[in-house]
Amino acid sequence: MSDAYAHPNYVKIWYWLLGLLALSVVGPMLEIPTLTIITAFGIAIVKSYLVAAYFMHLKFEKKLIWFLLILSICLLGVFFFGTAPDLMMTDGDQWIDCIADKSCVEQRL
Amino acid sequence: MIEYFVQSASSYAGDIDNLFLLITLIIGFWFILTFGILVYLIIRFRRKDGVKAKYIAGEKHSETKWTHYPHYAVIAMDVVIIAVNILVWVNIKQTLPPRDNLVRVIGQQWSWSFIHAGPDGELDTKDDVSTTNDLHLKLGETYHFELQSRDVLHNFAVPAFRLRQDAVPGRTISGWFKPTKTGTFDLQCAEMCGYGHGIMGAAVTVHSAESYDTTMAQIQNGTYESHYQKRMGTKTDLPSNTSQVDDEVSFAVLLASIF
Amino acid sequence: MSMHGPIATHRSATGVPTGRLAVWWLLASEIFIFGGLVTCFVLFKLNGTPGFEDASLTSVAAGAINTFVLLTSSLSIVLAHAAIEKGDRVKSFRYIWYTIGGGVIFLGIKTYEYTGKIIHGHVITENLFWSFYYTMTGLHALHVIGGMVIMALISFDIRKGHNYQRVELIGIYWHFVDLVWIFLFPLLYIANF
Amino acid sequence: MSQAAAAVQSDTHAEHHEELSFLHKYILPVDHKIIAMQYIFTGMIMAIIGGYFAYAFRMQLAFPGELVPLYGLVGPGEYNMLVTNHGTIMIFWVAMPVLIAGFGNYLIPLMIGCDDMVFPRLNRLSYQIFLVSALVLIASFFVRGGGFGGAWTAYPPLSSVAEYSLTDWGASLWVLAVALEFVSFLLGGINFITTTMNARAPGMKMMDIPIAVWFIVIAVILFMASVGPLIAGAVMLFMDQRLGTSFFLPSGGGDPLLWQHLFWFFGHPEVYVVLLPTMGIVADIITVFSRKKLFGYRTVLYTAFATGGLSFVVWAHHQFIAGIDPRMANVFVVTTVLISIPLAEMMFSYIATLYGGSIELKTPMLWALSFLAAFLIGGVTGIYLGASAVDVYFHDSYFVIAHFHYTFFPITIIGMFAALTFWFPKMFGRMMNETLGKIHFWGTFIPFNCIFLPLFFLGLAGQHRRIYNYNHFPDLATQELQNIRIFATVSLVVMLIFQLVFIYNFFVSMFKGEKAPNNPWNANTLEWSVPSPPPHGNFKTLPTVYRGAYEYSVPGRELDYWPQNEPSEEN
Repeated sequence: MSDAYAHPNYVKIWYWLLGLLALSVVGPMLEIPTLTIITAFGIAIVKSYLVAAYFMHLKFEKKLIWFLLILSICLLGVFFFGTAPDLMMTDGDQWIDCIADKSCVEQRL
Repeated sequence: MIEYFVQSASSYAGDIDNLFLLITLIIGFWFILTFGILVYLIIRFRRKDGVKAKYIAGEKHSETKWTHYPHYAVIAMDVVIIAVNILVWVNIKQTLPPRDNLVRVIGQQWSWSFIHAGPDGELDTKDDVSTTNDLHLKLGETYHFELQSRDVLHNFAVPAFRLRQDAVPGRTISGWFKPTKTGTFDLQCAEMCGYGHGIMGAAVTVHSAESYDTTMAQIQNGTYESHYQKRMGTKTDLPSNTSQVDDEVSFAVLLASIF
Repeated sequence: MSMHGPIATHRSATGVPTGRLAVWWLLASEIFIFGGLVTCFVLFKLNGTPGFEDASLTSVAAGAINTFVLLTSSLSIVLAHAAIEKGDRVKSFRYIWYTIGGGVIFLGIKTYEYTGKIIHGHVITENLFWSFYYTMTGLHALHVIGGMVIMALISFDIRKGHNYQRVELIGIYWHFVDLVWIFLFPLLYIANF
Repeated sequence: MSQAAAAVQSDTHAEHHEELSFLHKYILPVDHKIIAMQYIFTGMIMAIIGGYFAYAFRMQLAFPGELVPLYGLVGPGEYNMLVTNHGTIMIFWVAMPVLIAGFGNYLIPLMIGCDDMVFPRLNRLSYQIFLVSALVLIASFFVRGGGFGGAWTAYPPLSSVAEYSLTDWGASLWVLAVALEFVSFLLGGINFITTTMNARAPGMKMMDIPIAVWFIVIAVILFMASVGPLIAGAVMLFMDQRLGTSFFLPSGGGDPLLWQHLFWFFGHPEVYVVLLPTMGIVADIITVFSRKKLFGYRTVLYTAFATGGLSFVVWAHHQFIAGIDPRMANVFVVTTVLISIPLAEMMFSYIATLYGGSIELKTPMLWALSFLAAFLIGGVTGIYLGASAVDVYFHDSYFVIAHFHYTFFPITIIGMFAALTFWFPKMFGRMMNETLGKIHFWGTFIPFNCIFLPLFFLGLAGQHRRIYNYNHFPDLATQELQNIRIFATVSLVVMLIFQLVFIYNFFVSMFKGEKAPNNPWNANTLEWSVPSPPPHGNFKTLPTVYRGAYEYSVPGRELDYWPQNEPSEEN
């Protein structure tokens, strides 16, 4: 069951990953919020691409697998955008803890 | 069709009933058509000796049109339903008309508290009137409600108003209704809320202006007799046990009660 | 490779070997499990839920070292795979155990972090951020432990000389665990805006 | 793979291994057929428990406060526990194991022409996890405080705080059982998908796969793609219960609506997860008994894809009035009503299949046709609930109950009987008794309608769900409505009694029935080309496939069927 593809130079990919890791740690130290988001998550995406494409051999894998993974992430996006309008509207300030509030405990059967 | 079972006592009850009727007509048509064809085909094409079934792949246009054309008609009717539905929905849930009065509804395990805004029309002022399990409303006024829950999810449901809204702990949900008929109606909790969910009811009484004022005065001077208690008192021994249910309920009566 | 198991296992109508296809499906479902948690976390964070500013209390250094450890262990498991494809059992065995060693270091640092946080009173019930912190890293750590156990089993298997393809499969899984960490790291450690 | 399994299975397929001990054949099997039986029998036992629960709470509704024969007194807490676990059991422990895991296991390897699932031992493991989950659920009924009573949707905070639900461990065990069950089906699902993708018989192209297999696989993919967030949610809920976190508690910054989204993001595709296998099974049955090629194989398949895809964007229609943003509701109305389009097309194709056929009303065909008729009612009444404005009135009313029982009952019970009666000869090598089968059919189908049609009218009357005694609601405590309730309950009892006919028929036919030939229904698919019951390893020589699954009544052929593995004559 040996697949005929040449192994990429894994150590080189690893150097790239370490470099990106260093960048993502250094980026936030500049304390620019936008830059933090870009370095933190942009680099996470680049890193994950490198790992997926080379270490996981996705680059040499059938398109089917790409389709599968991208579809999963798209569905998560659907979930995010369907849920976001509701969770972003929380008030939270009208809350009374019923267990602490004796008057409504007495109402119980 | 819904009015036959439940009175319609709010301004938008009619809209919902009409939408229900529209959908009934549309899907009734489809249901009878499809069901009729299904039954017809089963009877028409029962196995007969020597008759071989046709070979139809259902891939050519001349064949698929028999499923595609009805299918386009389904799409057209879907669009009608969606359009009418959104009109009604925007009216009853999405927009709040200017209010005449305000009431806060608080659900908790397992009772309802109502805070009526009083003459000044504002909550959290001195003239607020609080009641438990008794909601009093003035005929023809547009009410806004602030719905809250103290513990778990509840649902503020008044079938006669065609009104249902979940009460979610941690948030205040606003909505509106406008009673158009006097009388006393059931208020239910229509969301599972634990052990006592089955008894979590209340009474909604819609008053004329004078009767409303007398009731409010009674509540404030302590001479008020709960409408909810009164209603429950007269109903406690309804078909609560089998002895009360007529033993000779005939099949015909049962059927008649359905239709 | 010796043929055992049903014939079905050795068919490959898609062109992807069955084991690898199954691992990809497993990972697709894992994406939803971790993705669900991450989505909830992001929703609460964007909503400005109180407590999420505690992200600044997590130790970036510890997180960065852990990222480094996991990236390196990913390298060693992929090298183990490359070695076994050349038939070098001994080298592959050694690389697999380097990877397990990486997992041990990772868990060690994790334990150190947890201890420090709990001593400072940041327990799981303190607020929503810490609930998510412990849930997400805990679930991730469970995956690390599971991966290490399976890897150990496989390492003895290949030393005996069978099931070589499993090195690749556990490798893909391990990289996925690494990938999850790559996203948890900025979420829980860096992005304290 | 262990040495033992390797030794057992490495030899060629011509020789079979009859020497397997009882323990390895029936208790710890790797054979997909035995595992399928395990799923089906476990599912049927759970169905009996679920039916018993339904009996108990329906009796309470019809005769409130009376002792229920064979059960006892149903109090409010117990009533909640009964409805909650009735729902949970019927969906997660009956529909899923019987339709997907049971028939999926049985049919997939046989229908695609291979000797077993690709991972037989993973298959066994997923059944074992499933069994544990069932035991955990049953155990939850007996802990202090009783079983969980917060509805099968388990909305927090009721489900997450013991002080609210009053079922401390009942709720936790419930969540645990559901989570275990999900894990079991995830593992099983991976097995199903890879088997179908990779292990098809040579010559079997994508469009030659029987619809039943296609639909089971699509269902499993839907399940795998939707269940992940809910597994995460179950972990969060469990931590809320046991560790006191507040993912879903507003007091700690959490949000109860988050669970609703997580739940329904899974819960709605779940409807199609159980629907599609039955749809597939029905497609196979109606083609066999009308001797017709399936009308528009590709169309049917694409409508299933469309339904599956759309099912991911409709979930919030369960929450129209749950406090979600009203503007979002409009989006979900559009998607929800649109889902009627592929389903209508699928339905039309099934009905068109009957046209020009030679319909033989054997018991499986009766079940399949009654599925179409009953599901039609379930489908069209869904339009009411998908329209948000009408849902304002019907949410959590008996209309909803009637609607989803008109979908789930046909899917689960009718689909199960259709499949069981159809494949019974293959499974046990004996024919079922037709007369008893028909008595059972009419004795189930007529009372089924008598139970659930009246509930539509109760819903119209504004009767809300999960209430143990309607006397507390004066508008609902009228004699007329009570008569309807009694009528539904009596119908239920009649239906349950008729199930005894099935149980008798099932077990007597299993041992004493007429011996079944290989292909009693003259069907095309590969499972009918092997002996009944199929031996371990299924096929003597693994088949090659030459044509699609539905080549019935091909012009110019003497026989009106043409098995998939029969080489064409012209070569």
